Amino acid sequence: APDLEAAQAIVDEHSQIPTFEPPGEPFDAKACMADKKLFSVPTSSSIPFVDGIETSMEEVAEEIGFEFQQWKNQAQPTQWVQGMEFAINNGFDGIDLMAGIIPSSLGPQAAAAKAAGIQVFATHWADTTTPDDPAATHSFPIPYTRVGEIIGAWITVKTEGKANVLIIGSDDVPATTPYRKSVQATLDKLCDGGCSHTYVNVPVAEWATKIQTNVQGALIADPTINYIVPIYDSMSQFVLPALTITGKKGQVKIATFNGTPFVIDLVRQGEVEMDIGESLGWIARSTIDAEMRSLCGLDVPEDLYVPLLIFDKDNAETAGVPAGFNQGYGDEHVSGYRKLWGLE
Amino acid sequence: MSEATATPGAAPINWKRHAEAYALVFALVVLFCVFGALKPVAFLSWANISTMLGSQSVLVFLTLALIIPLTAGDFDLSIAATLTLGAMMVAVLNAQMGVPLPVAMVCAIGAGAVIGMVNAWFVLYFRIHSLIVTLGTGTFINGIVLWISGSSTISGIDPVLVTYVVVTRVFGIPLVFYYALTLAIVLWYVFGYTSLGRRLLFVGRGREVARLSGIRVDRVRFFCFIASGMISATTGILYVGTIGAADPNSGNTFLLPAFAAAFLGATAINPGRFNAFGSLIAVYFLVIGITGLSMLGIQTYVQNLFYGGALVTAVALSQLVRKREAQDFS
Amino acid sequence: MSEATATPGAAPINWKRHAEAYALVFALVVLFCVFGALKPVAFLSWANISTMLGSQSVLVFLTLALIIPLTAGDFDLSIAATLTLGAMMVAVLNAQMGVPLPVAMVCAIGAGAVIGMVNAWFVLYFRIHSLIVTLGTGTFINGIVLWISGSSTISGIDPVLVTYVVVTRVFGIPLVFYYALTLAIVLWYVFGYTSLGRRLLFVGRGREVARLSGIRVDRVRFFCFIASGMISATTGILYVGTIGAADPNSGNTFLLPAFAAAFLGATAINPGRFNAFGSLIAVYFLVIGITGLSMLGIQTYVQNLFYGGALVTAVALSQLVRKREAQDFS
Amino acid sequence: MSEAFRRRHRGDAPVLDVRHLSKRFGNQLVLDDVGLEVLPGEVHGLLGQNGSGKSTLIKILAGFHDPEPGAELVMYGEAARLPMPAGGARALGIAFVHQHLALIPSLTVVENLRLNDLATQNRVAINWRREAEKARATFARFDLAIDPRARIQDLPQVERALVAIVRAFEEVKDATAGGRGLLILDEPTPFLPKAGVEQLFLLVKSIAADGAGVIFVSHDIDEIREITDRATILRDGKLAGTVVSKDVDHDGFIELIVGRKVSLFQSAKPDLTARPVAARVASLSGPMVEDVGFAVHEGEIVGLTGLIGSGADRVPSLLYAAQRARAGTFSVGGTTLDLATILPEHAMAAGIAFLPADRLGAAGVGSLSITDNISLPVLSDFMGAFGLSWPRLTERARSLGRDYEVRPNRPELNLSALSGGNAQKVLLAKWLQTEPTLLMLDEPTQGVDVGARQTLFAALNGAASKGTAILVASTDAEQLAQICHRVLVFAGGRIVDILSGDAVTKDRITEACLKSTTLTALHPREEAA
Ligand SMILES: Nc1ncnc2c1ncn2[C@@H]1O[C@H](COP(=O)(O)OP(=O)(O)OP(=O)(O)O)[C@@H](O)[C@H]1O
Ligand SMILES: Nc1ncnc2c1ncn2[C@@H]1O[C@H](COP(=O)(O)OP(=O)(O)OP(=O)(O)O)[C@@H](O)[C@H]1O
Ligand SMILES: [Mg+2]
Ligand SMILES: [Mg+2]
Repeated sequence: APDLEAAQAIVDEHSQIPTFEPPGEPFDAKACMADKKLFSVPTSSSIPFVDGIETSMEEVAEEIGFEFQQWKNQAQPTQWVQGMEFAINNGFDGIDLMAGIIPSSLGPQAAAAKAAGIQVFATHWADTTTPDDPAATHSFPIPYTRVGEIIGAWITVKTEGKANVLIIGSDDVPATTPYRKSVQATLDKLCDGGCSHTYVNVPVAEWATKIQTNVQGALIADPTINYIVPIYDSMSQFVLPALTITGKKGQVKIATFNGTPFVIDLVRQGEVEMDIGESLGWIARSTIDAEMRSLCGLDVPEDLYVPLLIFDKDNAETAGVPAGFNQGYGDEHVSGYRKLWGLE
Repeated sequence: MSEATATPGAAPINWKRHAEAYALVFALVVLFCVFGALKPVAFLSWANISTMLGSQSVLVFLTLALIIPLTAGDFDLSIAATLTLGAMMVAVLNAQMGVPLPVAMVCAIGAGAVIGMVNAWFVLYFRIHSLIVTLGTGTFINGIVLWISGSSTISGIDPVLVTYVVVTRVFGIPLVFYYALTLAIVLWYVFGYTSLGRRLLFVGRGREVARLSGIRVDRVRFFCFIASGMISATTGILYVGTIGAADPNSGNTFLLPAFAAAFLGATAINPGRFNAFGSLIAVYFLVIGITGLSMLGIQTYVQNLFYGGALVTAVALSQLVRKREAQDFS
Repeated sequence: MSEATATPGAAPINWKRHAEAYALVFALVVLFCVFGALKPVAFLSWANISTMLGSQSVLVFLTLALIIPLTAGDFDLSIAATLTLGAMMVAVLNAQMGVPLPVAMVCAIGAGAVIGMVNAWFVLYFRIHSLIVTLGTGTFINGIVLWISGSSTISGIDPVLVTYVVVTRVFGIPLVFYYALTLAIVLWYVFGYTSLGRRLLFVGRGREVARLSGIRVDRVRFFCFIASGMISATTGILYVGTIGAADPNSGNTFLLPAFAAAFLGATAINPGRFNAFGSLIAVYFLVIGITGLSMLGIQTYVQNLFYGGALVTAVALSQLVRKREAQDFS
Repeated sequence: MSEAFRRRHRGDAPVLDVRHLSKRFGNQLVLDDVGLEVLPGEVHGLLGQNGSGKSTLIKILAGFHDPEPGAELVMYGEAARLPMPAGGARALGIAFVHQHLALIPSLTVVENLRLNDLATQNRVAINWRREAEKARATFARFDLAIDPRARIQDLPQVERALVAIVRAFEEVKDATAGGRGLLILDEPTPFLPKAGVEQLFLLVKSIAADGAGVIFVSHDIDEIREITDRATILRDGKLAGTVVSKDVDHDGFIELIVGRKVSLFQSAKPDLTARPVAARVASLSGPMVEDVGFAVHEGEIVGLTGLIGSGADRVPSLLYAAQRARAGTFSVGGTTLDLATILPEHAMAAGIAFLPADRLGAAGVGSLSITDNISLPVLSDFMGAFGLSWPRLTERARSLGRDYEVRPNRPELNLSALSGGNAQKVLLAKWLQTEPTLLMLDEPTQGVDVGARQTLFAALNGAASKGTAILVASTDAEQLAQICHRVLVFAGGRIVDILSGDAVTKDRITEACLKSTTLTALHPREEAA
């Protein structure tokens, strides 16, 4: 029989505004970072979420008082290469590869940076279960498997353990595989055999051309599908028209992850059932914190502390109307980190 | 004179010509039957057929926008960016700034016209190859889209648009299909049965001949660019209506499929010429394959293999029917 | 007879011709100076210059691959997919299957040759327009890449490759730049000073005339496709060598830039013809702008605006110098 | 038979001996078991109506077309391969001036001059400066001032032809030095003025005197009789016979070519200048034309002629704004047009029609059907309730094809599938059906065979008798003499002579042209010295 209680517990845990948990000892960030320079290469500056983290990091760095530079790019590996070399040539102390760049996919540049005494960080890039990338000095993953558990639990609760789930992922994003396996495993475990699931892999570059047709095909071929999990929430915009056009709107629910504002808007409007969000200000601070600790020679945390919060019809408004990246998660982290860094 | 020449209507049916014109239609039917046999219940359902017809109407629209300048001998690589801009303008104006939908739509189509004019100006005044101009303007427009959208997806568009695009149905097929069909009929008529259409064709095939036959070649090309810009922007509006949101990137992925459909379509119905119904058939030929494969639950990379393979194979077969006579679009 | 005709070397320098040939070089220098003034320390450093030269050599290579079939009058839209396949084959064979690097490289280049043959076969045997064939094969190859890679990025390639591509430097510039330069010199020489190069041009500009003159037109086009396939695959190997890994998507983003550089390059050095050094200049003209903007930390959409705007403006200016004479590449 | 020809080469193996040559295009047998033999030192004419297979035969020798199996080729007594391998013709010492010249317009003169060299030899260190100097020197020997770095498309048609001719002569001269050589000229003369033709003939004779064979294709029977020793005639792809040129008179040739007796068209030459003026040109100036003024009357056919560079051929295109004039006015019907500003559509609206010389470049679109081409100017007449009526359009094209004897009369064929002469009939029909006030033609019978010419002339005369005024720019004195009421002779861009009435004869026109200025073209310095 489905374990609805366990499922409900997971859901409840992530339905509350997160609390601040210090990732380590307090330290004097201002003093130790005074002569240090940090460089950040995001996977793409045209992704608002990513660019938002960068901007937030820039503000935090200014608050603490050290030099921070981001390398604006459009997701071209050759641009990342240029950024890395720029950092190496201009005396930076640390390079942050942010939001999905695989350090060993820039192996030569990472090696050159390390050889020049520069620390290379991979942040917000993979799951906590993914082995650390040897090309990076430190890897700071986030808990995608936990995201998978939350989604699995949510669906179990909502369907009382009788779900037929279509999962759509992109295997070209490193976090995908552990994350979607976690969704599948959670469904298997909590539903106790009452849930079935199919997985479709659509590479990021083909979202616009393939998600809609594949969802349509799957819905028509298997009319019992009642949940769709686009594992990154920006996919939902291609799932929704498939629901509209096959007349499944309202019957088939969408549960997803990322907290992208327009999707939270869709949650508020009832088009998407739930979206798990991660606060961008929280990510920026925990990233800077981990990197400062490494640059200052302190103990570094294993992973980033990125609290996950479920947005559904009831709390979607807390993210703002229209929704923002950083609203609805409370502001404990702001003062929490300030205290931790000795700024107040 | 002999009776035979006097009554041309009595000429025997030209089978070769028909085989050539309908080879792609035949391939489409065969493909349909194959998937129908493999997945009889799901694939042959009216729900599936109407879904296929409705969901790719946007691509049909964009392909139709493209064949206008192609017929007049110009490439337009900016169509996909224009689509995206049209979509984004409607979203920004309507959802973010509260401008009423009709006004937002007029603005978007106007922007498409402006893009057409800019393309035409560079091509016709500076005499630059259309490929390079539209490659450049397309990239530039992408920049504008990223700018006005703040790189993010914008939803919250007046639901009336969605209602009139995909929600309302006739015979179970969303309205957008009928819009695409209407545009195809209009282009078929204009290309085939008006002197305007003839002029386009002559401009595309022989600029100097056209000029000396009293056609204002530059004016015709100018209006072709404007038409493709306006139809592309309209396609953007329909895209928003299909998806209910506008994002700054996904429209660009339609560029190569539109070219594929335009060139594949030029092997059907009126072989050797870009034509409206050929384009329509080409889009649905490719869609049937993709849909069938996804229903069978086959890995998505197989869809790429099908898409590329079917495109080339279909054209190769139609070339065999034509005895491999060289394709000449200019 | 007369002195004047006997000594044509004494002809006055043709300033207009030079202005036309070097307009883009001039624009490049101006752009360089502008960014140098804005970011004197970082931008004007030798480290930055060598980084720019090294990191975009891959695009130079791909553009050079492209101008070969373009000169012979054929489009090749499959170059970017071939690049990706070449990169992925080296990664899969070497990193995953443990095949020695040289063998993996030979396999990748061989695959490029096969792709060229397939393209050539469809274009030449079935007489299909090259645009549609290579659009189809490109999509097909993308499917193969997704298949062999399992859609994921593959790293762990023999570091020797990286050593010989970007780690080893001469005058601070990675070796890959010298490879690109060498290929440019070879193509410059072949296009300009050998009868083979002229035959390419004859085939591109006048197929019938070339055939009447005893050129085996189909054979020339065949080898052009093979050359572009092989060079594209080699570019893939260099791409792996530059970043130390292969991913199934990013290679495709080089397609439009390569076309932009090829056409922009055709306005420089040897205006009106696709040429190697023009392509080189064009790539670096665009790269300087993008790099400068990245350094200034300006919003990324400005990169698109620059890219599109600079492309069209540069060509428009060179057209003004040419008194707006129509561009004719066929 | 010419004495020199018989004396020098009796018993030598023929330069070229080709037998059982057949060629099929689709289901049409274009050449049917044709044979041709050319002796050393012989100038051999190749004659036949449009579409009879002359160019096809030549293109087979060039390796462009493959003949049907069974063909044999013997050169200098040795069997040679057929189908001709790529570059094989050049190796055998054959040089061509093809009917369409085989130049690449977007490339430079020097590249085109070296085209065949580069096509067949592997060279790895081409010094373009030296090549340009060599080209300049070559042109200088022919007394030509053509810039080797100019592009072919920027040259006038005459100079383009000269480039192709010079190229072939240089190639065959090299080959003849090695004891072998065959020069094939496929209709080289339509592009040349009379003086140029004479110089060409001098050159041809000097090449033949060196022992090379020459194949000469022309529709001009006087030329054939003047230059050739023997002639082979093709009729509908079959061999109609080989004759010794001196033994056959003008009418005899025509009968051999056409297969029946043909009466040459000859219009009466009344003075029509008293009729109302249909069009008046005043102070026209433009490229190569200075301050030209004249009038054309209703029903009058006026010829415009002159030597190379006289500007006569520019007048129609300037009047139609195909090229931009500097100044001038043009009154047609009631309207007066300012030639410095008009566009072709204005000229068309005023009732002017223009048929340019460049048949498939400017006059018609080869990749579109005959119906498409023919219907372009009259589409508005065929608008029914549901738009264009294709059955009526096709019927119109078919009936025009019948009237103008287009063969084959299949309106659905692409224009490029017609032979040159038949394409010309289609294009003439295209414009005559509009019943223009003024029809202007540039070289209307270039490359058109003697039979088809009479059809075209009759059509022109028919239009004139209905009141259409016609301007014909041509360097062909014979044709002008056949159809014109008046002829305006140009030199240096101005009208220098006007012939009318009985003065409009071939000889008087030729004489007037030559008298107008001294002009050198294609004149090898060695010969002159
Ligand atoms: N591409 C083609 N397809 C089909 N038929 C063709 C094609 N080209 C030529 N023909 C046919 O072959 C015949 C001969 O044409 P060709 O051009 O050889 O004539 P020609 O002797 O050069 O005539 P002209 O003197 O008028 O140029 C014509 O009847 C024409 O209809
Ligand atoms: N490529 C082709 N395809 C089909 N038919 C062709 C082709 N080329 C020539 N023909 C046909 O072959 C026939 C012979 O043409 P060819 O050009 O040899 O005639 P020609 O004697 O040179 O005529 P002209 O005096 O007009 O030059 C014509 O009927 C022509 O239409
Ligand atoms: Mg001929
Ligand atoms: Mg001919």
